[in-house]
Formats: sequence, C-alpha cells, structure tokens
Amino acid sequence: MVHVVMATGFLLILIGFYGALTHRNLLRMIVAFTVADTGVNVVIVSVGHMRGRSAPILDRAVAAADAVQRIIDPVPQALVLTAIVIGVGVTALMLAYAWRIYRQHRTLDIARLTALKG
Amino acid sequence: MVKRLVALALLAVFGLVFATLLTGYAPDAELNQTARYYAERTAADLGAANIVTAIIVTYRGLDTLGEVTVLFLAAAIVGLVLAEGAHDRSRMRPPVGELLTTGTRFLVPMILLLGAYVFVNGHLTPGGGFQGGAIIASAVLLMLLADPLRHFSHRLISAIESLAGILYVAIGIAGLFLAGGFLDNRILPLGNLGELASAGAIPLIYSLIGLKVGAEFSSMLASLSETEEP
Amino acid sequence: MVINALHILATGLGAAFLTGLLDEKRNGLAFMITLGALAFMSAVSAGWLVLFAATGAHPMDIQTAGTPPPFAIALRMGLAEAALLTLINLAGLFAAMHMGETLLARGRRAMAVLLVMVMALCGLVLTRDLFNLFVFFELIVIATGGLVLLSDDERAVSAGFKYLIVSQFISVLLLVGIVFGYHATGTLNIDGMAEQGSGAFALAFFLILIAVAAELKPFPANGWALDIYESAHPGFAALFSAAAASAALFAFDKVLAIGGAEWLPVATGIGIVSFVAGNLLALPQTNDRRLLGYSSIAQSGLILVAIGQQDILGEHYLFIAGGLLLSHAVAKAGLYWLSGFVAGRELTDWAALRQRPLLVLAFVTGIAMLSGLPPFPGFYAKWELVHLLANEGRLALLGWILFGALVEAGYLFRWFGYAIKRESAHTIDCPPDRVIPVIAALLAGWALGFAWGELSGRSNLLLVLPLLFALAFLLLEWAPAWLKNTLAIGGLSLYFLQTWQDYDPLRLIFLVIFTLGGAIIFLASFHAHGRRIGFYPSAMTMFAGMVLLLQATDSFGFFAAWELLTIGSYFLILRGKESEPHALSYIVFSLGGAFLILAGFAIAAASVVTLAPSGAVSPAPTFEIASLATLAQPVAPWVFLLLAIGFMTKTAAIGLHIWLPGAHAEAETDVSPMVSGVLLKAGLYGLFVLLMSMGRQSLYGVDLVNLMLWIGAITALLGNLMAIFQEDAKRLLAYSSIGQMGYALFGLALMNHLGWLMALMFVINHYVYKSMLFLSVGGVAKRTGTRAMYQMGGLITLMPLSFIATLVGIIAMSGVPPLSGFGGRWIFYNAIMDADTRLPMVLIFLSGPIAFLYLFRLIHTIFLGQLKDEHRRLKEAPLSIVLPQMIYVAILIGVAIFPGLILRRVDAYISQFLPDGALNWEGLTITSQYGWWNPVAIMIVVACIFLLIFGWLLFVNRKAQKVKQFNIVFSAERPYRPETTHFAWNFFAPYKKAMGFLVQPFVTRFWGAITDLLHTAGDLGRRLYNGNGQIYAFHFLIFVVVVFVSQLGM
Amino acid sequence: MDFDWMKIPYAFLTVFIVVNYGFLMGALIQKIGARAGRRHGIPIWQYYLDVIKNYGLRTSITHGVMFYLGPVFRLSGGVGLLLFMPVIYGSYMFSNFSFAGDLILALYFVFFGTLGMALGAGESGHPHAAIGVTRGLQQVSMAELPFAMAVFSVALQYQTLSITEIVAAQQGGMMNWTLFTNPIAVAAAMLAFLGSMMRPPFDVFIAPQEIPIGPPTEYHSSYLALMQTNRAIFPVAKIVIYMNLFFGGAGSWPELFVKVFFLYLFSAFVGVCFPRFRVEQSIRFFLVWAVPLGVLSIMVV
Amino acid sequence: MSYLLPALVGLVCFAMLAAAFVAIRGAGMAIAILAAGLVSLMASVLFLVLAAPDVAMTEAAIGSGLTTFLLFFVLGRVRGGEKEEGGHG
Repeated sequence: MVHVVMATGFLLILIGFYGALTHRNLLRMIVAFTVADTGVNVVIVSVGHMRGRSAPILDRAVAAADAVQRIIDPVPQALVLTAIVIGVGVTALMLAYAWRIYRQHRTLDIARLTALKG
Repeated sequence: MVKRLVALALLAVFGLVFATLLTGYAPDAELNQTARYYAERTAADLGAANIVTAIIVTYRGLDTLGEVTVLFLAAAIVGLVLAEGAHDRSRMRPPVGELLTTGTRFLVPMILLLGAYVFVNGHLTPGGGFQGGAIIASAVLLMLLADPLRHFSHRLISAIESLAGILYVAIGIAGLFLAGGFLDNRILPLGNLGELASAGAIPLIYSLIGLKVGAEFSSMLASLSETEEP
Repeated sequence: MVINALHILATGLGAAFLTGLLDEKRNGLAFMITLGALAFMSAVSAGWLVLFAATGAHPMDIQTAGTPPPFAIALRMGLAEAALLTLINLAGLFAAMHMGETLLARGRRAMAVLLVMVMALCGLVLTRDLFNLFVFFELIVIATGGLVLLSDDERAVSAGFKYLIVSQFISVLLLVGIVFGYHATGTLNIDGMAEQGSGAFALAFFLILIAVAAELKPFPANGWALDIYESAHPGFAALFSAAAASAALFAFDKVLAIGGAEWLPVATGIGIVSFVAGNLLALPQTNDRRLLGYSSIAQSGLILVAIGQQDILGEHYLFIAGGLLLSHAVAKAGLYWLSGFVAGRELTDWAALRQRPLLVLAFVTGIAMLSGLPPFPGFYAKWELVHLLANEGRLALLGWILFGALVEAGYLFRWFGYAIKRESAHTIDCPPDRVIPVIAALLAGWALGFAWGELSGRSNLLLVLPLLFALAFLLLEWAPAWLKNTLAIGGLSLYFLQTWQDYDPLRLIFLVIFTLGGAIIFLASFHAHGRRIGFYPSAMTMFAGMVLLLQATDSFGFFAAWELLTIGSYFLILRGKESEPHALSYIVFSLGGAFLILAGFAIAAASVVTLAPSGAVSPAPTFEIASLATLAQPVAPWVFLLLAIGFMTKTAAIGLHIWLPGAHAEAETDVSPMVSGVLLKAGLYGLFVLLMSMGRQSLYGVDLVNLMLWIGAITALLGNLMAIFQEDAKRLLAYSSIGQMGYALFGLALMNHLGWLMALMFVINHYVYKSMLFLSVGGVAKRTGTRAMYQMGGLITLMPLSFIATLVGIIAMSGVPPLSGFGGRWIFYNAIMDADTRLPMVLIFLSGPIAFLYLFRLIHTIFLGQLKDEHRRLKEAPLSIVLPQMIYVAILIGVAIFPGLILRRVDAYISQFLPDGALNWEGLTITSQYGWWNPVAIMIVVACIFLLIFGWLLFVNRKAQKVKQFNIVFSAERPYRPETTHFAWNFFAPYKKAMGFLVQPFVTRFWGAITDLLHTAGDLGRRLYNGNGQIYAFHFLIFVVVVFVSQLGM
Repeated sequence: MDFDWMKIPYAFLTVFIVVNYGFLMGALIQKIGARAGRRHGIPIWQYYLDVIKNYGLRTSITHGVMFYLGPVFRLSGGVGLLLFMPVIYGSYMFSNFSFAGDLILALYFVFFGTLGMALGAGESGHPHAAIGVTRGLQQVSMAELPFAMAVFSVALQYQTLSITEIVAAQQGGMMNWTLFTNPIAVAAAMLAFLGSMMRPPFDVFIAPQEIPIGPPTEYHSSYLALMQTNRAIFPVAKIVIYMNLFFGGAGSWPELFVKVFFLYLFSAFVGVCFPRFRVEQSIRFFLVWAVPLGVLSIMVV
Repeated sequence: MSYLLPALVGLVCFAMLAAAFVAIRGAGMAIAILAAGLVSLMASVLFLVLAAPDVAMTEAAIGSGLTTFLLFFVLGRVRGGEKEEGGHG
C-alpha cells in the first residue's frame, strides 16, 4: 500500500515537473509546481508510514508507555508540515511575482520575459 | 515539440531515479532511534500528547521559527510587490448578495473561535498553529468575499503578526536562560499529560504561531485583494 | 565573554518582527533598528571570531530545545563558522547602508526582508541539521526573491521569477533526498548521517548534494543567478555574491561530509567546469554587473574545487578554501558596491571612477584580490592549492585552474584598463553611506591580506620593508610629485647602501641596476608636475618586487616578488596615453608566465627535499631555489621547461614577445626606461638563477638549453628585423629590446663561462643604453608631440644633448669600438668559440648588422635630415630628462674604458659554476684563450687618430660656415619644404622586399586566434542563456542528469 | 706585445705606404676596367692629382656638425682598421697597434667609418645621400653575414682569434692557406668580399652619389680629400684582413702588394663581367648563395 | 476493512493522478487550478488514511484551501493573461 502511495507521489512530482517544463504561462507553471509539491508531501508521509500503527498522538488509544510499539514515525509528519507551509509561502511569492510581471509586461508568457540574457 | 521530448527524456531519468528509490524502499518494522526517542521521551520530557506538535514546537522549534518566518517574508514581500498596485477605492463594485453578507456576519466569529480552538489544543489533538492560523485566515477571506471593498487595517494585522513574532522569539530566548536551550518549552510547568494547561510553553507558542500565521495569511489575502484589476 | 550564537538568529528575527510594529511612516527608526541589529549581529560574530582565532578553541555545539542532537536541532560554532558569520553580518550591515536610500523608500517590509536574509544566511552556516538547512535555504530563496525587487531595474522582476522556478525544482529534489536519507539513517543530524556514511542511501544523497550544489550556481544551471546579478540592486548583489554564495559553499561542504571521500570528485568536477566556463563566459561580457556575476560563478567554482580536493589539502583546507572564499567575498562585495557609483552599465562607464582616486584604489584592490595577486589571501591560497595538487600529481586540474585564473585576470584587467583609460561622461557623487561600505571592503581586503600573510607561516608580504615602503606612497598621494620623487630616489639609494654587502657579485650587478639604476631614471621623473597620482605606488611596488626577487632564497619569496613586480609594472605601463590594450596584453602574458613559474615551482616542490620553515599553518611546500639543483629525472626537465618559459615571457622571447612593443612604446617618458632598462632584467635574473641551479636538461632527447639557444638567436634576429621596419621611434626601441634580450638569452644558453659573462654584459649595457635612448627619444617625443620618426628630422641643432646621448647610445649598442658595446661583442665571439652548437650563431651574426640599420635610422630620421617647420622653435628636452642621459653617457664611457671594474668580480664568481674559460684580467689587457682586448688602448688609439684628422680638417676648413637649410639643389630644383627632402618613410624598403616574409605577424595572428577562440567559446556559451526561465529549468535538470550519469560512470 | 713609443712613427710609415699603394692600385684597377670597356682610362697618377687638388681647396660651407665630422669618422675608420692589424706577418715594425685587440676588434672597427659616413651624409640635406646610405647599409648587412661566418669558421679551424696566429698557421706553403684547407669558408668570404667592395654588381647604392648632387658633390674640397684618402686606405686594409685570414697573409710588403692587388682585381673583374643588382636582389643573392656556403663552412670545420 | 483500505487508497491515488493530469493538460486555467486543489484535497484524505491527521489538516487548510484561493485571486487579477499560452511547448 505504501509503495502505491509513494509511487503516486513520485508520479505527481513528475507530472508537475512536466507541466512546469512545458507550459509557458506563468500561472500554469505555478499550478504545476503545486502539484509537484503535493507529490513531495505524499512521498514524505509515505516514507514515515508503518503498517498497522496509529498516529503519533498519545491519548486513550495509545498510552505513553507502549507508544514505541504503537505509533508511526512522527518525524516525517513534522517535516511535511513545514514543507507545506513553506510551499504555500513560495507559491504566494510566485503569484505576487506573476501579478507584478503581468502588470509590467502585460504578458504571462515566460518565453517573452527575456530582457536579461547572455 | 522538441522541448516536450527533451522534457520527457529528462523526466525519464528522474523517473528512473525515483523508481530506484521506490523499489529500494522497505518500511521500517521498528521505530528508528530518533522516532523511538520521541515516542519514549516526549510525554515525560515535554508533557505533550501530540508528538508531532512536540517535535514541531520544541524539538525542531528552530525549523518552525523559520517556517513562520517564511510566511512572514512571503507576506512582507507580497505586500512589497503589491504595494504599488493598491487601487484607489473610488471605483464602486456591484454589491455582493445579502445572503453572503449575513452569513459572513454569523460565521466569522465561529470560524475565529474554531481556529483558536485548533491551535490552543495543538499539543493534545491533531492540528495546531498552522492549521488554526489558516482557519482564522479563512474568516478573513470570507469577509473579503462578502465585502470586497472592506479595508483591513494592515496596521492591526501587522501589529498582531509582529507582536506574536517578537513574543515567539522572546520565549525562545527565555528558554536559553530559564531552561535547557533556545525554544525549550520547559520554561513553564509541564503539567499533566493530556490537559489543556500542560506541555509547558507549547500551547503558548502554538497560539502565538496560530495568531502569527493567521495574521500573515490574512495580510497576504488582504494585499492581494487590494490590488486593482488591470 | 562571547554571546550565544543563537542571539544572532534571534536578533535578526526579532528586529525583523519589530519593524512590523512600527508605523508605516517611521521608516527612519526602522532603518536604525535594522542597522543596529545587523551591527549587533556582526559584533557577536566578531566576538566569536576573536575567541576562536585567539585561543584556538574547539568548535562548540549549541543545542536547542534543551535536548541533545540528533533529537533536536543543533548548531555549531567554530572558527570557520565565526569567520563566515562575521563576513555575512558585516556584508549585511554594509549592504543595508549602501541600500539605505532604497530601503527607506520601500519601507519597513524591505528592511525586514533584508534582516531575515542575513539571519537565514547565518542559520545556514550554523545549523547541523539537514532539514533545518532546507528551511534556511528556502528562507534565503524567498528573501532573495524579495530583495531582488528592490532594484530600480524593472527586469529584476523576471530575474526573480526565474530564480523561483529553479528553486522549486531544487527544493523538490532536496526534500525527497532528505526524507530518504532520514529513512536510511534514522536521523537528520548531519554529523549523525556522516557517521553512518552515505553508502546506504547513495541515490538520496545524490539528490541532496546536487540540490545544494545548484545553490552554488554551477555552470550551466545558473542563468537565473546571472540575471539576478545583472539586474538586482548592487547593494543586494554584493550580499548575494559575497554572503549568500559563501554560506551556500559552507553548506555544501557540510553536506559533502555526509557523503565522504567518494563524492569529492563530484565537487571537484562541478567546480572546475564552473570555474573555467564562468571565466570564459565572462570574457565577452560588456555589462559590469553581469561580468561580476560570471566571475562570482567562477570563483564559487574554484572554491568548490578546493572543497573537492580537501582530501589532499589536509590541514591547509581551511587556509586555502577560506582564503579563496574570503578574498572573493570581500572583493566581490566591494566591486558591487562600487558599481553603485557608476551610472552606466557598460564596463567603459567605470572610467567615471577616475574622478575619485580612493575608489580606483578600491577597484584595483578588488581586482587584485579576485586575481589572487599578492599580498591578498587568494595569492597565498593559490600557492598552497597548486602545490598540494602538484604534490598529488593532479596536474590536469592544476592546469585548468591556472588557465581559468588567467582568463579571469584577463577580463578583470581589461576592465581596469577601461576604467583608467576610457572617457566617461558621467560624474560621481559620493554620499558617505555608500562610500563607507566600499572603504570597509577595501580595508577588509588589506586586513585579510595581512592575516593570511601571518597565517601562511611564510614571510608576511605586508611586513616586508620594500613593499611597505612602496605602499607608503599610497598614503602620500596628496604630496607633490617632486617630494615623492625625492623620497623614491632616497629610498632606492638608501636600500642599496644598506644592503649591497649582502650580495654576491652577480646579484650585486642586478641590485645596482634595480636600485641605483632605478634612481637614475627617477631623476627624469622630476619633469612631472602636479601630484602624479598612482605613479609612485606602482613604480615603487615594481622596484620592491625586484629587490625582493634578489633577496628571495626560497621559491615562495621568489614567486611573490615576481608577482609584485609584475603588478607594479602593469600599473606603470597602463599610465601611458594609448597603452590600454598593450598593458592588458602585458599583464596577461606576464601572469601566464607567472602561472607557469608557479606550476614549475609546485611540481619541483613535490620532489625537492623540502627545507620547511617552522610556521603557524604549515611546514609548507616551499623550497630553497638553490635546491632546484637536486631535482631528479623525470621531473627536472619539465620543471625547467615551465620555469624557462615563464622567465622567457618576461624577457619577451620570440613567440611570447607581442606584448612588449606596445607596452614599452606607449608608456610614459620615464616609464619606458624603467620597464625596458630595468624590468626586463628581472627575467634575465630568473634565467640566470634557473641555469645556475639546474644546468642542462633534456626532454625526449631534446636539449632544452640548446632549444633556448635557438630561441635566443631567433629572437635576436627577428626582434632586430622588426625594429628596422618601425616608423615609431619608441616602438623601434622596444623591438630592439626584444632583440637585445634575445642576445642575452643566447649568451646564457651557451652555458659557458663567457656566454654568461656576455649575458651579464648585456644586462649592464642594455640597461644603460636602452634607458638612455628611451629617455632621449622620450624627450624628443615630448617636445615634438609625436613619435613618428618621419615627422621629425634635423633636431640635432635644437636638441644637441639628446643627440649626443643617442649617438653614444647607438655606437655603444651597435658594438662599434671604442665604446662598451664592443666588449659585449668581443666576449660573444670568444664565447661562441666554445659552444657546441654552431648553427644558431648564423642568426646572431645576421642580427648584428641589422641592429646597425635600425640604429642608424633612429639617429638619422630624428636628428639629421631636414628640420620641419613646426619644430623650428623647439627647445632641448627638460633638464631632468637630459641629466640622466648625461649620466649614462659618462657611465658608458667609463664602462668602455674600465669594464674590469664590474666584470672582473663577476667573472670570478661565474667560475664557481663554469670554471673553464675564465678571462685573464692582467694589466689593462683582457685575455681569453682565443684572443685579447685592451679597451684603454683602443680608446687612446681611436681618439688620437680621430683627433688628428679632426684637427687637420679644422685647420683646413676653419672658415666653414653652416649653410641655410634649403641652400641646396635637389633634382634641379631648390626645395622649399623640408618634407620633400627628408628621406625617412619606409626607410628600409629593399629589406622589406627581401626579408619581409620573416616579419609577417605570425605570432600576433597566432595569439589573436587564440584570443578569438576563447571569445568565441565564451560567446557560444552565452547563447545557453537565452533569458527564458523555463530553459534555465531545463539547464538545471540537464545539469543534474549529467552529473548523475557521470557519477554512475565512475 | 705592448705599447712603446716607436710604434707611432712605424704606424705613420704603414699608413704612408698603404696610402701610396692604394692610390696607385686604385688607379691601375680603374684603368684596367676602362680598358676592358674599350676606353682609355685615367693616368696612373690621377688620384694623386685629385687628392692634392682637393686638399688645396678651401671651403666655407658645412651643413652641420655631423656633416663636418663625417669624413673624419670615415678616415679614422680606415686608418684605425689598418693600424689595429698586424699588417706584415712576423714584423714587429708593422704590427702597429694590434696589441689593442684581435680579429674581432678589426671586424667591428670596419663599422666605425661606415657609421660616421652615414651620419655625415645624413646631415647633408640631400635625400639621395640618405637613400644611398641606407641602401648601402642594407646590402652590407647581408653581405657581412657570410663573411662573419667564414671568419667564425676560420677561427674555429685555428682555435684562435689572433690574426697573427691565424697567419702563422698558414705558413709553410700555399697548400696551408685557408683557401685550400677550408675552401668553403673562403668561397663564402669571397662572395661577401664582392659585396663590400662597392663595385658592380653590388654598387647600386652608389648610384645616388653618381647623380651629381649626392654627397660627393656636397663633400667637396678637403672633405672630399679626406674621403679620397680613405678610399685608398680602406680597401687595402680590408683586403689585408682577407689576405691574412684566407691567403696566408704576407711576410713582406711586396707579397702584400701582390696579394692585395689580385684580390682587388678579382672584385674588379667580377664587376666588369656582371650587371648590377638592385638592393633587394643583392640581399637575396647573398641570402641564397653566400649564406648557405657560410653555414656549410661552419658545419664542416 | 483490510480490503477496503487498500482499495480506498488505490482509488484515491488514481483519482489524484487523474486530477493532476487535468491540472497539467486541462483546457482552462480555472479548471487547472481546481484540479490542483483537488489533488491537494485528496492528498489530505490520503494523509488521514496514513495516520497523519496533523498533516491532513494542514494540507486541507493550507495546501488545498488557501493555495487555491490565492491562485484564484491572482487569476482574477490577470484577466486575459491566463489564456496566453503560445502553444503547448
């Protein structure tokens, strides 16, 4: 099961990359990146998953004493949380950029933003 | 066309890399040393029931501080980028439906409350500062949708955001002096596992994070909404 | 007492958040907070730096959350971290200062972003946690995205977006790598991962490494970075280049530690490709900031190479990588800040800097630091790096490094030439908040130079008296030229008086020429008025280099002195009106030669028995020059070859000569004799030392000394031949110098007693008559305003003293008895009697009479022939220029009569090395085993005969009166314009018809083709960067794939 | 060998003999040349008349210092060259000032006069003078090359630079002459000899002088006399070098007279037979024919 | 349960890929944005299944919700620009 999830994550990354590489519209690229980001998150979570264990929260179901046997690895989850937040930060920034670029050049076509080169 | 072929070829290589990672992956049967440490010690050392929260707020607190800073930066830069595009408000837009306006008035306090609940209970239940902050921001979003011309006090938002940030850093530094190190939550009593007032400074920090994240998202949304349509 | 490093991060963040509390309008206060926070952060880091530097304490781990690593994020503070933090924070502080205006205009948000940027860079350096590293990277990405927007350049927005696109790809790869690394090791702590090694997760580690490497802007995955460099605010570009690149390099180093030694080649490979490609691509750049960007990429590449070579650098690793890194960071920051003063973006617009000498000094400091010239850290670092590489036999890498460095020096010095020589319409204003950062970088550069000198465990160049004396003139720039000139002469003379007893006769001769000879030429410098800014520091640096060269006993001292004299002379040459391209080719050839010498020393050091001085850092690979003699096969001939080519570059042997004519001809009146009469001797000294210590060497059965013999002979012939076709008097003299150096080279390569004596004779004679002729011609050129000989003519009556100097000079030079040149020829004939190889003599025979041709032309077309109308009111050259010429005349006659005064002791000295064939100095006659020569008798006989006939003629023609200029008839007409009767243009036309094929500019074309090739390569490379951010993403992915595939292959 | 005061009168004697011989031989050769061209030619004493006449003339014209000094240099060069050589082998009386230097001194002193003349002509004011000088210099520079190589070859052969020793080594019969012991060197040298004698086919550079406005007309009266004197001494002195190096030297004046005459005649003979070269042609000629001989002579010695 | 869960996971995964495909190749920008949000939303479902409730909440709130809103906000501001594609590649 985990392998399926992980494979899905990887495929999402690849799909996202493909979109980002082939769309010339800035917004489409950003959308593609959000897909890839989601893919990464899926991969990370799947890496931390362990069959038959429960979430790393101590409550009535999981007592502190036998937590070692009962919970899954909490670290990837913590990492994903951070990654998600950072991802939205970057996405917001890219969007702001896209807006600014559109305002300036009246275009969202990345192939036309080549004033700087060489 | 060439571009797409090249892209496919390149991604094929990456696919190969990923496939290798995938096939080489075997789930752990036991927790590794780090996870084991967290599973065994979190409750005793930090007094937090939600281990993920403990990791986020304390063990990897520096990451989280960086994380909120990412949002802070994003908000600041979005503000910076959009500052020049803030449109003049003389142009009127058609009013939004009555239903939405009324619904908003009713919903916003509840959403805010829910957000607060989520981050205050972060150390006990799933959720925390980020999720709570996002929920708070959704209230702001709702208000924006209901009344696109509503002018949010950037000053207020940024004051909340800054105060929360400064307090967060201050608590972190307090850890240096009062406890074991930067962002150590044990500057406050740990209390009993599972209670609201437990886990030392974790609820406090997560609340601050919630406020801060909420403010940051709100600030972003507000900035975006204030831009003129070209 | 030092403050916990976490406070650096906390202060940065706290201040950033604090600015949000302030009112939108109170930007001034926010700015003060920003500066204060950055200053505090700098102070804390500096405190740590002092602590570590002073006590040599061990790195300190700082844990967070009261939990030990790997369970919580840990930071580490050590010497390297402290140094980098100091650099980053200071760069941030000064960047804030430099951008003050912009920051105040954009408000507190911009300041907050800057603060976070600096904080994140610090965090990147401090953290020992892999994921934390990622967080800081993302912070840097986002902050960069924000700070790019501070530019006035609208294009910056698209540059920022391109960066964000690529960083999205990077972060995906990084995250995947991190999580699989975590899965394999069960930890995120870098040290913990390193303990387990990357064997179990090589692929994941590859993703991590390549992602971090991409932050170093490796070629070709760096188009976005260049766009940022070009379009960003210079204050930020400085931060981006200096601080961000440094932090990223450090992060790369940390990550690399996980992978261990097997991954080092990846770093080396990426590094060297980036270094060479970055420099090549910088060649065709015309935009200053983009050029600096390419240079940054190259420099990062070089440091990456050092990182990749850490397995062999051992304890020197920090010294080398740190030296390169700090040099680059300080210099690049300074240069970017400087670019803020320059209104235009073309390289030539930097000419505006000339209005402020201080800024020029900062500019040149930056360039010298980037080029790795002494006394800056890059110099020491490069020395160690090259030696260690040679020691391990990694010669290909060494070669590429030196090649890249040469290209880099090429474009940097071309740029400096523009700044000094071109015109700019812009003016420069110097608000203090922009000047202070530049000055800070300037001072930091020199301070680092001092520090690295101390750390090197060798002589600290900034404590060496001659160089200090030279640099002291920088502080005296306010003084009038005559005062400085007096000081310079006094300094040189005093130095001679103080030290002459320490030298053996051979070195003594060089010492006399370098010090007293220099002093005599300085007499001519009294003609200059005003302050003559830049002249004295340059000239004295050159002289300092030369005397240090004589003092040097070990390879390091020798090479350092060599570089010093090269730089000093470059600045001197650059002073000439039209000398910009020539100075450039001079410095490029000289540095190329110097690099060969460096390589030679390095290879030699690997096999020479080292006599290590006890030093702070190292018993480093330096050796006594004399122990070159102990080199064994098969290394020896290669070392010999490298060193010989290096030295022959300086003496302008044929093939390596094309820099000389322009450089010497276009230089100022008193500079030409310095660089021709004095400086060329440094190359000869090098050859002397080389041959004295290494003797004959052969490679693949070719006797290298024999090869030198041929080169010397061909040089002599072609140098002279080219000289006779010149229309420009100073160029003629310059080509003649090439020929003369060919003679000297030839004499040395004869490898017999008299050959060396002859070479020494040339050392002395060439100094005297070439200095004299250059002064004389320079004086004439100064008065007539032209150097084209056909425009002169008939100046004998107007400038009689200059004429006498020229006359004596050409008699001496052509070797006609009774003047001193004959002695040289006599020794030459005796010397070749002993030689084994005879064919090259033919060329030498031919070049003698040819020399006579151009000398005749020199004196005829300038002083004889017809006086031109526009010159009728000319006066004799200024006294200060004539006086040294008269001194030279006296010296020439003195040496002609009593050559033994000097030569005798040298003759005895040479006998130590080549005992056979010494001269006999009994009485007044000098006897060899083949013949004899009595200078006094010759002088007397010639004088008697001459005077007798002269007296007779005077008696007979006592009433002769000078006729008017046009009192002649020519082709049955009385000429009335001097031009019609002054035969001067295309003087040796028949020779050109007969021998012209020999002087086709083959060599110039050859080097021109090489240069074109490099430029074309650079230009082709530029086309990679078509400005499309998506294509840049492709570049990144291709980069990853290429590295991946090559790593698979290994 | 060393200086003593008696050398001075001996030197004057040498100069006196050579001047007279030079005048007579020059006229004789010219007469032979004229006869070969079916002309009557000059009387044998013509040069005496010319010189005496020119010394008798007074001028009030000079074009400047160097113009004035030119002939002085010229004659000093000729006289000096003669006096720096041991003219008669084995004779102390006519060894003159050869103690001052060896073969090299003689070789280089040749240029002394050339230089002076070049400078003097340069100031004369006539472009043709300068043109002539440059052409002469160009040609000589190439013509000297095979000679220098031949000298080197000979010096190597005898392992000495002393003219006396070179001559000594050639004593004891004609077959000991360098001419026979090192014929290639001599061949090269003799080609060079042709080039330096200012006779056809290598005399094109004198052409500007022949146009009646060149230095010979500018150099009139006693200037010209000095040059004419030199024209008597210099070729002889030069031939004496050749004679010493290649033809066994001369043990007595008559031997010297004969050898010098035939050598001079050789150049005149060639000159009569061949047309003139342009300067670049003569340069190429030496480069193509004489230089390889010289190289060969060095290689095989 | 033991069959249900894998089946659910498989279904969600397939749906995610399909949505991602739409996000990349879909005709309109709005559809693409929605599809991307859908991918995120389904990811949060997946996270819940994988015993990561914290992540699931975050992904739902931030990755799916907020990001989508941000995209729509900007989409609204660049009317006309979103159609510009210049052909596919």
